[in-house]
This record gives sequence, C-alpha cells and structure tokens, in this order.
Amino acid sequence: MASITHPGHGDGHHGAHDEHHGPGGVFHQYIDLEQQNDSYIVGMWTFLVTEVMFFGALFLIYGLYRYAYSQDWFLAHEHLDYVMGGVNTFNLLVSSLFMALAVRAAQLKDRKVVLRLLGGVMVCAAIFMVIKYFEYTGKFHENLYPGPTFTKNAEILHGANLNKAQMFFGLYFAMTGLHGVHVVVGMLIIGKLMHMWWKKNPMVTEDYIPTELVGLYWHFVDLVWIFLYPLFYLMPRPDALAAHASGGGGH
Amino acid sequence: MFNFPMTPPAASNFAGEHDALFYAITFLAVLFTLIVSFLVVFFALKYRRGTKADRSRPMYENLALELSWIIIPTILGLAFFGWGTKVYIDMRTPPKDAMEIFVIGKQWMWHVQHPNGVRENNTLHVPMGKPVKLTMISQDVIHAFYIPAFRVQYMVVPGRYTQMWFTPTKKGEYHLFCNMYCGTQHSEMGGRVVVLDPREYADWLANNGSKPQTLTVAQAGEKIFNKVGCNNCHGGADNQRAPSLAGIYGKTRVMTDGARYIADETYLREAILRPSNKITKGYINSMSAYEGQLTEEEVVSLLAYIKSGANPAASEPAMSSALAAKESRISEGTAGNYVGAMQFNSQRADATPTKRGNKMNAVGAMAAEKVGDQ
Amino acid sequence: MASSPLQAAAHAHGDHGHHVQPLSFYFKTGAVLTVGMILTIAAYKYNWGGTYIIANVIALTIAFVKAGFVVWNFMHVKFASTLGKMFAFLGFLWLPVLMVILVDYGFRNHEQSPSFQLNGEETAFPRQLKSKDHQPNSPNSVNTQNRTPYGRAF
Amino acid sequence: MSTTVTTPIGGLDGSPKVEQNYLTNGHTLKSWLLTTDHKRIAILYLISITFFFGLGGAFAGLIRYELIAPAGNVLESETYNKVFSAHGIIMVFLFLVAVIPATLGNFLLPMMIGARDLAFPRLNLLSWYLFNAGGALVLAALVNGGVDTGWTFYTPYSSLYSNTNVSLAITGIFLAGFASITTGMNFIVTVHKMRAPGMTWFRLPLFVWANYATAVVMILGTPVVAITLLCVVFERTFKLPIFSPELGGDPVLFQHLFWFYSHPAVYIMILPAFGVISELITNFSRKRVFGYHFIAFSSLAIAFLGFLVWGHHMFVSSQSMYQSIVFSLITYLLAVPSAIKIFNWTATMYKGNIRLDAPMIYAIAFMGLFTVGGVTGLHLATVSTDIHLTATYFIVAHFHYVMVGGTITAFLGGLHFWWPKMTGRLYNESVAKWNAVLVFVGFNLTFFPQFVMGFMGMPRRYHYYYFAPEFQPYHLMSSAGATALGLGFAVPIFYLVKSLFTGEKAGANPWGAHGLEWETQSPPITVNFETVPIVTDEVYDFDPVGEHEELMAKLAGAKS
Repeated sequence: MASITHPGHGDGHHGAHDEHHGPGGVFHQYIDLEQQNDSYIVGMWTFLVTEVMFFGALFLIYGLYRYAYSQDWFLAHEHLDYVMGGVNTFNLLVSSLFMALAVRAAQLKDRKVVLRLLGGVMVCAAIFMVIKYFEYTGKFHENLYPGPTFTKNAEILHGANLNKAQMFFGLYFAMTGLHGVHVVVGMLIIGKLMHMWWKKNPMVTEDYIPTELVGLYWHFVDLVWIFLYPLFYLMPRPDALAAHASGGGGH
Repeated sequence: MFNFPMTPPAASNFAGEHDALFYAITFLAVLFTLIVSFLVVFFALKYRRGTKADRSRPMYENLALELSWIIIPTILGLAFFGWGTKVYIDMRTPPKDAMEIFVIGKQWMWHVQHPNGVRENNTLHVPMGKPVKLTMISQDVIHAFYIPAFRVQYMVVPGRYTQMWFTPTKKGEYHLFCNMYCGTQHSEMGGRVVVLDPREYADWLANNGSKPQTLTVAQAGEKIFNKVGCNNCHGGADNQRAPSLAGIYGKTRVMTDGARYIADETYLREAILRPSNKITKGYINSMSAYEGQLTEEEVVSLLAYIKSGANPAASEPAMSSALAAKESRISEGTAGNYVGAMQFNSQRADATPTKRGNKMNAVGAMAAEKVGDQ
Repeated sequence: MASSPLQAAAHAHGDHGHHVQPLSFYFKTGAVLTVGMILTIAAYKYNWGGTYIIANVIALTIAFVKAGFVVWNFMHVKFASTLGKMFAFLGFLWLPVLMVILVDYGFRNHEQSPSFQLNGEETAFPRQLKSKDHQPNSPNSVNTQNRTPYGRAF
Repeated sequence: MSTTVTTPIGGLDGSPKVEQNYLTNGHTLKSWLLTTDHKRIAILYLISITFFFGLGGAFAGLIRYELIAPAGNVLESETYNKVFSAHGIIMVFLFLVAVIPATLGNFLLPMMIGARDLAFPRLNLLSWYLFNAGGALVLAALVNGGVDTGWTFYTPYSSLYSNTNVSLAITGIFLAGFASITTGMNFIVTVHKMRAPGMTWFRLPLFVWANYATAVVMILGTPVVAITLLCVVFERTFKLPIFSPELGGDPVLFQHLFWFYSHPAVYIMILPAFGVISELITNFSRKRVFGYHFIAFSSLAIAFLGFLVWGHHMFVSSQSMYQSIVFSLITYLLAVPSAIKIFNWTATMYKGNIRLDAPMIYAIAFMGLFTVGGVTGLHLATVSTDIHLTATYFIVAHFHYVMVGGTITAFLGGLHFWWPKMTGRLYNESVAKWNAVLVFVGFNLTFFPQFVMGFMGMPRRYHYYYFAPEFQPYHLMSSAGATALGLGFAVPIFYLVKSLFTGEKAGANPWGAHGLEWETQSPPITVNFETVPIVTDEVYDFDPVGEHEELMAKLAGAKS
C-alpha cells in the first residue's frame, strides 16, 4: 500500500497529541474540521441510540404491565396531577425551542443571544425540577412510594388494587426519576457550555457544533418526556371501567 | 470403582424420540466437525510452505461454492428444525386424560400432591404407562423440575402455574433435580422419581403413600413442623429469614430491644402463636401468627420436637428419607404458608446469616437416604 | 484550516446542518408541538365512550408526531447526511425488535393448559393456594373479575 | 523471520539515536494514566484484562477442585455458589466482552484504517477508567462477602431473596457496560469517519469489519441490560416492584430483557475473534482470504440475527410455545453465517503457502474448537433436545467451547501475532508453539467430558452430586484437563514478559504480513504514521504462487 504525505498535514504531532490547535479546535486525530464535526455528530447520535435503547427497555416494561393491569393503573394514575405534568410538558417544550434558537444563534456567532437563550433553558429546567419536587413530595406524603410502607388505603387510589398500583408508582418513579437525572445532567452540561461561551472559548464561539451537540442531548430529554407525559398522566379510561364512570374524561 | 455410563436411563415416552433426534444431530455434528478438521489439517500439511504442492490458479471467490455452503446447511437445519419442533409440540401438548399431579417448589425442597390428596416431599411416585401431567408453581424463586431419565424439564415460576407431562415407561428409581439455580442448597434440592406398576401405585396411594405407623410426639411434631412450613424459614442453620431452632431449647435469646429471654416452653409457644411480640435480634417481623391455626395438640407436638433438639437442618433431605416412610397425609399442606412467604415486606432488612455450612448434614442425609431406601 | 473559521464551518457543513434557518422555522415547529400537547390533553378529557383503543392510539400517535418534529427540525436530522439520518433512526428502528418480547405474552395463553390461569375455576389445585396466592394483600377488587385474559397469564 | 531490523529502540542498547515510539513517549506513570493514545490505552486494557482473567481463572480452578469429590472438597455450598458466580461475572463482564475489542481492537483498528487515533481518544481513556471502576466495584462486592446469584442474576432470586452484595456487583457491571458502550461508539465513528483516503469499505481488513459489527451490537444491546440490571438494583434498594411476582410482576420478563443483551453479547465476544482468525488465516496462508465479501457480510448478518434469538435461552422458562418455535428457527438460520466463515477460512488455506507459526496453530485450534462449539449449538437450537440439555453441563461445555475455545484461543493467537508490533520484540517461537498445543489438548480434556456428563443429566451450578456418583469420573477428567489448561494460560505470561527484555527485535513486519499496521515501525510512533497513508491496493494482496516460486528458487540456490 502506498503512502504519501497528506497535503498540509504531515508535520510532526509527536508529543503534543492532546492539544487542539487552530481556531476551530481540530484535534490531532482528525485531518480537518469537517471530519471532526462529522465525527462529533455521528458520535452524538450513536450515544442517543444507546439512550433510546436504555429508555426503550423501561417503556417495554411499562407497556407490558399497563396492558395487563390497565384498569388498576388507570385508577392509580388518577392520583397524578395532569395539570402539573402539563405545565412541565409545556415548560420542556419551551426549553427545547430556546435550545434550538440558541443553536441558531451559535451558528450566527451571536454570543449575547446564545447566553440569554441558554439561560432560558436553564430556568425552564429549574422550573421543571421544582415542579417535579412538589409532585414527588406529594406522593411521599401519601405513602404512594413503593415498598412495605405503601399505603393500605385503597380509597385514595380510587379502589385500585394496591399491588398493581404499587407497580404503577414504581415505574412512575423509575422512569420519571431517570428522566429527572437526565435533566440534571443536562443542566450541568448546559452550565458548562454557558461558561465556555461566557469565557469566549474559541471552541464554542468559532464553531457551533459543540452547542449543537448539547442541543441534541437536550432535545432528546424533551423527547423522552413527550412520551412520558401521555403515558403516565393521560391514560384513557379502560372500557371495562367506562360503564360505571360518573363523568366524562379523566376525572 | 468407576463405571462409565455414557447415556442416561431412558424411562419415558419422550426418551426414545429425544434420543433419536439427539443422535441424528450428533451424527451431523460429528460429520461436519470431521470434514472441517480433516480439511484444515490436510491443507495445513499439504500446502505448508516449501512443499511441492500445486499452487497454480489460486481461487479467491466462487459463488457456486459459497451458495452451496449456504444452501446445504440451511436445508439441513430446516429439516432438523422441523423434526425437533414436531417432538416439541408433542411435549407441550398433554393428553386430555393425563393424571394431574401438583408440584410446589420452594427453597429447597419439592412438595408433591397426588390427585387424591396424598402428599410427599422430594419424591415423586408415578404409575408406569400412564400419562402424567405436572402442574407446578413456586413459592419463592424460580426452580426447574428436571427428570433426566424422562428427558423432561420445565421451570417452576412463582406466581404462575407451569406444566409438563410425560408417560413413564420403565419401572425404577430415577434422579429428580432442581435445575434452575435457586440459592444455597440448590444442589440438594432434588430427590427421586419412583416409577411403579399401576397396581403398586394404587396400593401406594391407598396406604397414603406409606404404611401407617405410630409416631412419637416429637416425630409428630417434626411432621407438623414440615407440614405447616416452619422448615421453610427455620430449616437448617440461621439464615436470612429466620434463626435456626436447632438446640434452641433452654438457650438465652436476645431480642431487638435488647431484652433477654430463656427459650423455655412459654417463650417458644408465644414465638409460634404470636411471633411479633418478641423479635430476635437481627431479624425483622416476617413470620405470620399461628394463633388459631394450630390445635393445642399440634403446638405441644411442635414443642416436643423443638425440645428434642432435633436439628431441623437435616429435615429437608432427611424428611424425604427417614421420615418419608412415615409421611402420611398432610391435610393442609404447605400451601397455607404461601402467602406469608410471599409477602413483599417479608424481606430481611439486615440479617446476618451465619457461614456455617451444611455439608455434614448433607452427608448425613445421604446416609439416611440409603437407609430409607432399604 | 487557514481560512476564516466561518468559512471553515461553512465548508465543513456544506451539505448538512449549517444553513441558518429562519426564526420562523423554529417558532412554527414550537407551535406545532404546543398544539400537539393541547390536542393530547383534549383527547384525554374527551369521553370516547368506551373506545379505549382509539383513545390510546390517538395519544400515542400525537406523541410520535411530536417526537418526529423534534427529531426532524430541532435536532436537524432534516439537514443531516444519509449516515446521520441512519443513526438518528437506528435506535427507533431497533426498539421494535426489543418489543418482540411482548409477542411472548400475547401467545402464552394459547397453550393447552387451563391450569395456566390463576383465576381459572376448573383447576383442582390446592384450595389455599388458589384463593390466596394471586392477591396477597388486596382488600379491594374492583376489577379482579373482568381482568383481561392476558392479565391472567401472569 | 525478517532480518531487517529497523533503528534500535532508544536507551536499551546505548545507541545514541533515540527512536521515538509510543512506548518511549513519556515514561512517567502520569504519561500512562492520562494518555489518550489508543495504543497505550490498549496496553492498559491488556493489563487490567489479564488481571481479571487470572482472577476468574483462579475461581474456575476452585470450582474444578471442589467438584473432584461428589460431596465437595473444601467449600461450603454458600461459598461454592459465590465462587461460580464470581467466575461467571468476572469472565463474562470483565473479560470476554472487552478482551479483543478493547486490547487488540483498540490497538489495531485505527492503524488498520490509516488513522492517527480513534475518533474520541479521551472517551477511550474514560472507557478504561469506567472499566476499572466497574471491576473495582465487583471486586469490592466479592471482598465484602461475595455474590451468589450466578452471572445471570435471575429474578426474583437476585432481586428479593439473595442477601449478598448483588447491588454492588450490578453497579460494577453497569459501569463496565458503559465502558463497552463508549468503546462501541468510538469504533463506529472511527470506522465511518476516520478511514484513510482510498480505504474503501471493501478494502477494510476483516478484523475491522468484525469489530464494527461488534460495536453495533454493543451500542444496541448494552443499554438494555444496563437498565434491566438497574431495575434489579431499584427493586432491591427502593423496593420498586418491577419483576416481583408477589405484586403481579413477571420474573420471566427479566430473562427476556437480560438475554436480549446477553445473547448478542455472545457475539460481542466471538465476532472480534472471527476478525482475528480471518487475519491470521490469510496472513499465514500467504493468500488473499477466500470470499472476502461473504465473511464481511456474515459478520453483519450475525450481528443482526444475533438480536433475534435471545429466546432460545428460555425454551423451558415458560415462555409461549410459539415463541420458542420461532426462536428455534432463527437460531438455525444464525448457524449459517458462522458456517460460511468456517468454510471460507478452510478454503483460504487451499493452495496457500502455509506457515505453521504459533499464531497459526492457535487459529487452527480455533477452527477445530469453534466448530465443535458451533455444531453442539444445534442440539441446543432444537427445542425438544434443548429441553433435556438446558442448564446441564452440556450447555457449560458448549459455551466454553465457543468462549474459551473460540474467543480466548483467538485472542492468544492474535496477541502472539501482533505482539511484535505492540512491543517491537519477538518471543520464543518454539515455546509458544508447544504452548498452543498444550492449550488445545488441555481444553479438550477439560470440556469434552462435560458434553457426556450433560447429556447424562448433570445439572450445572451443582455443588454436591453425592446422590449421583456416576458423574464423578467425568468431573475428574475435567479437573485434570483444567490443570493443563491453566498451565497453558499461565505460560504465555512468562515468555511474553521475558521477550520484553531479552526478545529479539522484531522489525516493522516480522511475519511479512500485509495490512496498514505493518507498514509502520514496531512499536509504532504515537500518531501511528509519519504521513497519512493513501491506500491504493486491495486488502490482502498476497501472491502465493510467486512467493512459492521465489522460495523454491532460493532453496535451489542455497543447495547448489
């Protein structure tokens, strides 16, 4: 196999292999910025693929038990406040929009706008976590967390089977909790990104790809909630219960 | 000293079908392995560097060859798949007239109930030539009921019945194994399958599985101990769920609140009937109360058994042998204990199991088994 | 990369993603998502009159449409190369493979064994076991009797 | 052996000229622990993995020693259960999954495609740290009293009944899983985006194809088992009812999710081995591999179909009969791509110029052992025979034939093959050859008796078998073989380490092999290539006829 020098990039990299150099910050292993940016985007998407599979397994467990115990789960779900969830959904949606706009501003190298929009995303994320906090503490007060102390009071669960309701709340905490962890991680990453913009780090100011990568992650977090919200907060009334349903709709 | 059996005994209707298929696949496997090995060794020697073999016109691609070794294995595979599936569907389709025997698995014993209510532990008596359907459930973890001589195996799952069936075809005693790892004494969760003549089986059933004998009070207590299911938790050494009862009588016990009691009759009686009153240190309140569930006579028998110092550790395997002969009808069975064992909160919080082994007991049980088989 | 960074970036992403979209592109997407959310809640509040399946299908369809908008527009898959698109959908394409697990549960009941069902009255299983095991601590049973056959499978 | 020795490595022989290579680029501990060089990370991985292999092997030795006697030799049942669990957990999660991709793959993949490094070097380093953190947690779990669930962690035993350090071990596995995911991401992006100019997909060495397929399996499968095991931890710690049968959950669901990863994980373990064998066979046959496209695509086919067969672990688990049948069918289909590889390798040897060096002996051993492991898979793919064989020693023998006879043999072969490239030194060839034979013989003696034992119905994970003494002769044979096998695994450590100090200098290409990694010096410089290579030729462009004639002419010349 023949080898020749690649034009413009054969000079020694011995030693300084971890330093990035050049205005776009091309790492030594890449030939040029295009290769680096393509690699980042593909890399981020492969990561998101793993995230999809990660949550996918939980959605599978959810789907299975929801199908099997639809009536008990419906009754248990009435204990979740769909307004709170709805506010949070809208909240994440707005944050996602902010994030998309921030990426656009990063493309335009508009540092001020980027910082403001990322700040907006942070505020939304904080509001999300606060609302989540109130929801969780509400459940804790009523002993609606799984375990030996799970409530024995079937009344507050509208007569749902307590075991099945316990499973419902188990998955509720597992899935929204894991999502919450992702939100917190996202906040940390966005904080770091804002810091870099604030310090005018050329890695982010000269090239919008890092901002785009954070954006991809944040949109994914939003994406998971898009499914979590209807699945946990907005369950339709099962047919078997519809007969003795007093009012229309959920309550 | 050693003999070298290469095959398991074949004692059910499936054994023949299974073995035919097994040997056919083995033949194919050996053939395939021999071809590949022969070619590899042959090429390695013939085309070793420096030999005068003909190397002209080397070949790098050959679609016909590739297709042939794609299509031929596929066809062979499909043929064996079809054969195997046919046998499998048989195995999963019990005949309508099959006799139904119930099996309950628990750590670490098998409890078997025959249609007329006769029960036995770690032993399964079945009539020869009659299709038998086992309906199985587990009280705790997943087990698997495995009879190699019958070529049948199926998992025994908590919360759900599973089933399998077979028709024994040869008289004799065969191994019964638990073949799904289920905890400490997994390897000893087994016993025997005894295939009897239908007439012998009827006799056996009629005698409640054994010749009735008079029992001492302690022996009766042991029977109740196992019947009620005390041995589920109090079997063997101290374990995560419950303290051992071996030699407990007269010892000082420390409670969770630090109080100390001598384990006398009063204490033991209260511990059986109202266990939540005094909880031994290191355990949580997971035992259900037996007040109203046991007659006084039974409580007395239990006390006698515990006082006799019998080590319940040996009771699992030993039950199946030394006591199996005396084992008679158990009217309520261990099933009543099922709910208690399955309570979600019956989990031990910070139990400290002792590391004491049970090898000696196991060996003892082996000896007992031999005696019991006489 | 001696040329200006902007040019470099422009060059690097000649075929995907670097086109700065007009603001309206993002606001429109955001609006669609909001409408989707409102529709979901409306569908939830509306009484579908015993058509559980339809209500579920509607909720999930809206969720998938919303997810599609997020992935396609916000996450810029619309502008990605074929490879990018491939990876963006790989996970979603692979989830159905995982969901094959559900097939098992759909078919367990088809086996010829009435004893498989805990609630089956025909079984001659020991009485204590039958009556107690499936509902260890449930004082209430609004719906035990009209459980789906599938639910009985485990 | 090539006699053209390149410039000597600096410092060792007092030569004034200090040759730069990745090993001499910094000698401090920090220069190793904070390196982002894929080659150094590969060496780090090699050290970690050798440690875990030794540990897992020690547990295997204990198991074999214990099983010599029907009532056990030294251990109690509880300890025995912890020992076989430790053996399984360490060998599967901390050795087999990582062994070839993280060492040979990390070292070679960038070089084979002409890249300076993997796409994300720092992620690569993170992967090593995650792996070791995971390993440390598993070790902590073992030191702290052990885990007794078996490596499969079946619920509800693992979630509700075992009171050993299950959560700690699972957390460790979780971290090691993320090490695996990051490696997979790195490989995928690297292969897609970092290939040298001219390195088209069909010029990629088969080792790269195999590792690419592995990486796809890693990123699609590992997250599922990660979350599944995490659910077990949730269930143990927070009492979240997910698989608990008491409340209506299905414990068998865990098995579905677990095998959804753990069956493809088998291909994570064996696919890179296929890649290694493809390289070995073609390089030592001095002949272009037969049916390149078929081998390459069979890797992808295995990766894809491997995801659709998990149910064959559950034929007796009470899954639906229909599902069992479908899984049996797909399993049969999956046998075909593996057969394609075996046949193509055999055909590659036809009319080659075969050199029987140590790596080639390992490759030949692999073909024999993997074939046996593969064909016994047919017994297990057939549902009706599998019912009898499930969870017996037949299974144990089958997967050891695939995992040990396959993966470890291939790993040893690959390690010997690329050792000169990694270290610049040659090892003692004749010792290595005889050791390869020892491994082959010891292996067969260990695991072949287990097939017979399994057919006779000896269940796996049994501590005692005093009630079935007919199994003892087979256990004896197996234990004797294990001793030989253990020796065969220990000896290479000595002569390979010895070669570091006293070995002959290897030169850039001691085997006369073809491939970009052989174009650069041994050991390679930190950025692999002085210049970015441009690939103009097909892969494996050997000339067996010409080479043979050359050799003949040389021999004739020497004679006259």
